[in-house]
Amino acid sequence: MNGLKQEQAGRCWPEEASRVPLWVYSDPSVYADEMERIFYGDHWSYVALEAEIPEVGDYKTTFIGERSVIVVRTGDDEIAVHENRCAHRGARFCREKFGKAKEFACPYHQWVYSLEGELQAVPFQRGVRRKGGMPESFDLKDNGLNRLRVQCENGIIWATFSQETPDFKEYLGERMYAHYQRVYDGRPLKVLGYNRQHIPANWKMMMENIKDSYHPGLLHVFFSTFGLFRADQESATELDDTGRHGILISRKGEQELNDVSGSIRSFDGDLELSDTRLIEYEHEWSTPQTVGMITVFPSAILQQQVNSLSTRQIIPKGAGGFDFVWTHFGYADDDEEMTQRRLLQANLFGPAGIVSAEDGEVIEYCQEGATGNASQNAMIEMGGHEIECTDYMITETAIRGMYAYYKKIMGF
Amino acid sequence: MNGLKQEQAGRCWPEEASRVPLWVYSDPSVYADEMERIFYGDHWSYVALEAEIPEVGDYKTTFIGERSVIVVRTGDDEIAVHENRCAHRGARFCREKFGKAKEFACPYHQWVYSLEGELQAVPFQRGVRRKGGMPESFDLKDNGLNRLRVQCENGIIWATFSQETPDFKEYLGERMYAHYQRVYDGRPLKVLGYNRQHIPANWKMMMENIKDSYHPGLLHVFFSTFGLFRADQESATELDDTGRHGILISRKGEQELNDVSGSIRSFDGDLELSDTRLIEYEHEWSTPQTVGMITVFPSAILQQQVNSLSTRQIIPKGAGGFDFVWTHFGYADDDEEMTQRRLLQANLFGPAGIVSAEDGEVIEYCQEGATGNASQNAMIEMGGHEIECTDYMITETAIRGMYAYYKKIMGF
Amino acid sequence: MNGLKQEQAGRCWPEEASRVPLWVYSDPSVYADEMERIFYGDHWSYVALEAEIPEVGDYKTTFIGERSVIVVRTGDDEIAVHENRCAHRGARFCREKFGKAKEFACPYHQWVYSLEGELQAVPFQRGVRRKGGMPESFDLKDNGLNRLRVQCENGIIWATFSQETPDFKEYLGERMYAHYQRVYDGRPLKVLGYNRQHIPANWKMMMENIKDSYHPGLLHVFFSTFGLFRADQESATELDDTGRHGILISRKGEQELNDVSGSIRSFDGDLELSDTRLIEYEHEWSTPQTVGMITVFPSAILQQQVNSLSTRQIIPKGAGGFDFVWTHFGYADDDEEMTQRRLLQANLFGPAGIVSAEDGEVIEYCQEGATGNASQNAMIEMGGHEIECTDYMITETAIRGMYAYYKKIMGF
Amino acid sequence: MMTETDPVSEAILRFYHRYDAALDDRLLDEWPNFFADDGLYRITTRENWDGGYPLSTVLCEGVGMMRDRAVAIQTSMTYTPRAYRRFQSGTLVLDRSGIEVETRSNFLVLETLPDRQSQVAYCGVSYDRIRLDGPDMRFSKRVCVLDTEMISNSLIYPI
Amino acid sequence: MMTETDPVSEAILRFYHRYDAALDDRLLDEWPNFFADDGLYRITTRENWDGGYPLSTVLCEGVGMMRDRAVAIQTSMTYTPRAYRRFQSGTLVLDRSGIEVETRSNFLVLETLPDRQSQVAYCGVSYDRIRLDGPDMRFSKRVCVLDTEMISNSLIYPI
Amino acid sequence: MMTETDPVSEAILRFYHRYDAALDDRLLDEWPNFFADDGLYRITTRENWDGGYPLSTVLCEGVGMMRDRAVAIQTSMTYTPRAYRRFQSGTLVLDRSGIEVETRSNFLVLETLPDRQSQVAYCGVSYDRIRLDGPDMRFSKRVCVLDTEMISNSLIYPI
Ligand code: FES
Ligand code: FES
Ligand code: FES
Ligand SMILES: [Fe+3]
Ligand SMILES: [Fe+3]
Ligand SMILES: [Fe+3]
Repeated sequence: MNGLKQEQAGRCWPEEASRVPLWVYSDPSVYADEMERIFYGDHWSYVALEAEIPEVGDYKTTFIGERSVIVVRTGDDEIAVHENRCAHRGARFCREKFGKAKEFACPYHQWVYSLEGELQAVPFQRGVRRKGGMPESFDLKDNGLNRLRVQCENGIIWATFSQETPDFKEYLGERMYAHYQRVYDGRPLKVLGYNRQHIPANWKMMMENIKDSYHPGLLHVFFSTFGLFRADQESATELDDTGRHGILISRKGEQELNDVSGSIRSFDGDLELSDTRLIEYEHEWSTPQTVGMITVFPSAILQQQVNSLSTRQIIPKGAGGFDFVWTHFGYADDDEEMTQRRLLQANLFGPAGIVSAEDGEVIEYCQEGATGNASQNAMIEMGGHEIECTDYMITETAIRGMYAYYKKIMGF
Repeated sequence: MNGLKQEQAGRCWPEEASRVPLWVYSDPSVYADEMERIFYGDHWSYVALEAEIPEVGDYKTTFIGERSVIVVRTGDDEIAVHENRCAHRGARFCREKFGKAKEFACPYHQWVYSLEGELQAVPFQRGVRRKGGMPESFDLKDNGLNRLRVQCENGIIWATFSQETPDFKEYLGERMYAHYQRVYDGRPLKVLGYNRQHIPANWKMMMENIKDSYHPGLLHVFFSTFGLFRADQESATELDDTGRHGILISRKGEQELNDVSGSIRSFDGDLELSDTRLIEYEHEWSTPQTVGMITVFPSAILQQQVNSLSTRQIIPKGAGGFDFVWTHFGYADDDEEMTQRRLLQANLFGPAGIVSAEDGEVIEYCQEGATGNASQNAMIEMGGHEIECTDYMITETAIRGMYAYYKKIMGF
Repeated sequence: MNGLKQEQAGRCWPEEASRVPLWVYSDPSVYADEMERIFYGDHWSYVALEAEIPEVGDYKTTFIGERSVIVVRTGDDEIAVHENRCAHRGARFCREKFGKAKEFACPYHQWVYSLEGELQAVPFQRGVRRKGGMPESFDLKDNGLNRLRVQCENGIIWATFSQETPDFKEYLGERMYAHYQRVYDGRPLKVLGYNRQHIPANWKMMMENIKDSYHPGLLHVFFSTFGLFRADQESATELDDTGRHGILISRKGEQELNDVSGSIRSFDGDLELSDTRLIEYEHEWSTPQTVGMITVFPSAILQQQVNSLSTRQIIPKGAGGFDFVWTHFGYADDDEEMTQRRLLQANLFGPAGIVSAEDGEVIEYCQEGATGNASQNAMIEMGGHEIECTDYMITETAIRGMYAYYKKIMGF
Repeated sequence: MMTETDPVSEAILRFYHRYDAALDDRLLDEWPNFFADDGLYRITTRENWDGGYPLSTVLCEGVGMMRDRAVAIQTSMTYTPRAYRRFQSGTLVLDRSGIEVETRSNFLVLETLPDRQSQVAYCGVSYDRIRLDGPDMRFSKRVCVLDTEMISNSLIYPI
Repeated sequence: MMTETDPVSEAILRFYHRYDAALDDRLLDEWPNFFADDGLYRITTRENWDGGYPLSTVLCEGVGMMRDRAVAIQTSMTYTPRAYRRFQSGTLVLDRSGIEVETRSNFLVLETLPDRQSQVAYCGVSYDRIRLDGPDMRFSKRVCVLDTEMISNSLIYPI
Repeated sequence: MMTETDPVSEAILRFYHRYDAALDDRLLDEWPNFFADDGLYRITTRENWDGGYPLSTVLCEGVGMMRDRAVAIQTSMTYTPRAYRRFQSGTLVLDRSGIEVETRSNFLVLETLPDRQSQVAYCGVSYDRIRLDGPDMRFSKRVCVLDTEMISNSLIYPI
């Protein structure tokens, strides 16, 4: 959309540095444009863990933007991703979250597709007893499912609608890809389970939240008090060269009163856990970081918090809300004790997470704050106006990075 | 709307033959336009059976498009249809689905209308003790209810907002009217009861579904298996000359494996009913057809399936959904056995119908498939590209007919 | 919006006198414009009774239009009203309806505001151990909460977003202010409790309803029968000079059949109360009126009905609905008997009020009647076409007054 | 741990179920008959209850006021026809003193409006006193405290 | 005051709870086993019930028809997978004649569709006859009258 | 037909009702007192339960973890204030072995947020073990399996 049209729509990107106009969170036409330019554009979206569909014919349905897709292990043990939309009259035919299939049949008229998405049969294609049927020009080969490009990277399956999206490694950038390989090092993963929540806030607010290294040690009493994430700890915020992806890194400290923790209102020196298993970290990776939160624009969050591992997927549902899908996992060779540790630490995360429930709540507060205030701005100048990698957490640099990229691809 | 505006709105009717653009199912401005051009335009809408309001003063409320209307038997034993909207400040004053009245009073200020819709009294029209009241210019005669044109045809009451809509017989066309007279032959009808369901799909999808002679023998296992509707049976699809109305005709076969049934995935030779009363047809009309499904554009479906008779009315509720009202009936002189038969066969229909529940479900799938894909098309080329009457069911000709007409009146 | 744009949007104000076009009730762009021009424009909105926040630090949250605001008694025992939106990333941070605070802290990053709305502290404003923090240019003083103008008038707190809104007394006009001072005479008030209801009708319909002196003696059987409000009683309808504010005045009569009551369909001479305490009036003000219903445009209704006192606040929620908040109160020095009387008479009001429930219902009927009929008009010509103060109730003059003003400020 | 509570008899539950059935069937003339002559009926909200505000959404002091309201609902009031469906759970006997028991119960009322799907209309807790003497049980007090502070337009029938 | 009612035994409630549990678990093959061989099962709406219309939304005369429907639901019908969760309240014994009791109960069914929040699907009242002879209780009749006249798309499982 | 079940005593129902009342009243300090010291509390979803995934939405091994969560909810966590209202139906005793009974029950939780109408928040089935020895009953295990896989933002209070 060009500048003139933007202005007609009453939308102006603020001139002031490090500001986000609040209309990006609620305008339905901006949202519709995001679907096209971002979710169906030149970006990779998280769709599954390979471990979720271990055998040929195993499939999973999920969403990219508002489009339903099927992720399936095909006959030659490869991964395919198809749009879940019948070539005939467009039915979203596959209704199960997970399943095993030899082929896909749309129930309406039983057009049958192979696992590879090819249309294999149209009932009565040649009519019945010489009457009816599809025209001569109709070719099964031209009417398969819309097949997306797929890339599997050390256990995660990524998909894109676009032919232009660069190779995933290049997409992520070298710096981010190195971080990616820390948890996703090629070892087989094991799914521990799912959590799903609908958050009544614009999808970008969740990306901001995870890129926001300034908030965890302030909002989350459990983090600040028990030193899971606090400003006096070793930490870093890194971005890829485009600014769209990022990682927050931190290393667990203690529940100690010092110059930093003393200045945090939410720090509670007296808070004591009856059972400390919730926050006990067991060293398991090469580097000592206890937090590594990667954001892969536009819709994936890759969580390492203590020993709790999960992917979090954003599924936008209109400008004002998104579904948030958590897939908790471990390594296939985890022993019972490590599995139990991950399961207990999961208490901190998800919709009932002692920590994460707070993130869903505060971004709802922000969405509400944007209501009736489309002409106001959010301020993202903590740490200055630069977009850069930092070795500290008191910064909103990663948010600035995302919006610099966003502004560009959206044409604002 | 002219072509230029259409393009500005990003709407283009596909050049390819036998395609429906998916934006017709979800665009709110298309929907608003449909209300004006179709539902409030030169078309007849189903509003009631005469049997529902047998006595003077009996009334029923229902909808045409989004407007509430009152269908009432007036003092001279005629049928009138009024918009349910007070001439004063517009209250939808009549709140009962069915009732008996001598007159209609709006509760807000008790303006009173006769059964014929004439404004009879305005409280304090001349003020009180010489103060207040309506201006001299106000005339009761100019402020009646908005009265629609009405036509009763062999038991069904049709109404239209427009003065231009042709006589119902002409509207239906000779061919369709002949079919209409088969079930609606002038014998008095008897209401057996109602079913109501809200289907989250565009209203046109239900019209397509009923016009779609290709699907019943594939989607509905009960139809294909027990031969209630299957491609090897005698059948026909007919349209009126405009293409907007249609009928599917078929004749019950058996649960036999043959060249056709053998090629239907949903045919189940082993399926056996514990109680066959559900599907036993008793001959009762002049012609042997066991299925006669008439669509009267835009909102009525007249069902004969085995001995089960119903009218089905479409009440659009936004682009993404509609209420679907089933009125089951028999003939006033049905004996107990026939009534019981109709009541048992009703198990196949309605929101819990072993057959019809599936239709509501699959069109929901289609509506979902249209989400996020406004620029894609549905394909309706089964049976070729012609719009014509056929003596077979493997065709989407009646759907093509409807959209040819739709495209024209919508100006696309 | 200029005339040309109006027409493009298909909106035309009717040429006929005393008509309201139905699109004012449902068009979302009209609604958005109303928020800016009316609710955030040069108008005073009701926000609280002083008695609700008696002590320093006591606060209440409420809404003006769609914006949440905090009403707080500040350190110097004054009243301040702030927008409930954090200056940082816009969180609607205050989540309690009522509370007591020394300061306000946004939970997301714990920015702290004084009761006066000044930003007092930004955690790690200067970074941590020389890293991060806000840029030099950032000044706490520039980043307080958005503080509204406030005016307290004899117990009620009014607020406005605009600097241009005239002083409250001038805003109300001399005539209305005199009426205002009858109940709000400076005596301290005592809150008795709250009722809240969501009414699915456009916010203006509630203003119309209260300004409509024609309806109470017709719609409300309790009013017409027991003479609480009936056309044969002494009454008056007054407006301010702009037409936007109004008052209905009336004086209780008896359950007597006369020339007027005999012509009211809802009058029921036989209706007898088992317990008459519901409607027994005890004289308590200087003038004998038993009804005084003041509308303060755009969102406040000040009720005296018999001895029942309440404020009613309109909180718009989209074009099709609003929240309606009732604050019942008495005087601080009421004796137990008077309090009990007010509590019993409250049975007539609120969402379960024998009288008021009917108002919520009928304006829902009107909202429904406006659906699908944007090009139709409501008629408001009872009492003629003049906008004037009258000494009778059979008139819609106060509604005409409001729409004359509305049309002007909306630029229609 | 929360104070011990007394057993809840089948007869008490049956009394509640008959009350709910009568109201679900909209037998409003029956409604006052479930109360002692000087019985108190109130609906209020958690906001008023917790805040100590005396206001009620519905207040009937004695069966006379209940009868007046029942008559108004049935003969004079204007409202869209609707069905309420009542559910009760968690009934506890909090106290048993002489001829009365004091109970608390959770209630849920579903509302069905024409052409609409059924929806949660009200939920909350009722604090009641039931008089056991006489041939039938009767409420001497029933106070329904709504969680549902924001009423969907109008509350017509008693709970 | 509403006609006196008989006590409701724990065994009757347990019968209902087992019925609900079996259906909540989608053990549709078990469903007909809760009925006498000539048992009648109906779902209808308040509109049909009050209006005296004989139409049912679901009608099974005898367990054969129940089995046919159970098979159709489990093997042939096309619908989005879903969970129903059943709640019952207000059970009253209206009559007790020889080997049968006649009851009424309120029911509430919550539906959970994929990626959706749970929602009220149906509520209403059931009028049942339960046969007490034989080793197990059995319904000789179960008529579910829905308040919910406007069904959210399709009603798949029995209530 | 579903396996026979044992009678459900009034005392067991009363235990559940006291549990629900304590939580409805947000007496979170009371919550762990309804559990044996080594009691297990879990909330999970039907998806995880049926799929055999061990993940919980809430997992407390022993009352210590319950206390920690109760403290967090009451003193440290940030969330919009809300009311939960609990309903239970269909309680069955599945097994009775020595000092414990094993039960299943349907639960429904309604949530009321400020300025919003009450809505269905969660429903599902709980599989519990209740220890009967000692002066009070205690849960040795309570596993709440949510039908409601899609949580409306956050789940704050226990069920
Ligand atoms: S829509 Fe899928 S086969 Fe027809
Ligand atoms: S709106 Fe109908 S009489 Fe006034
Ligand atoms: S949004 Fe309020 S402190 Fe950051
Ligand atoms: Fe966080
Ligand atoms: Fe069909
Ligand atoms: Fe009124």
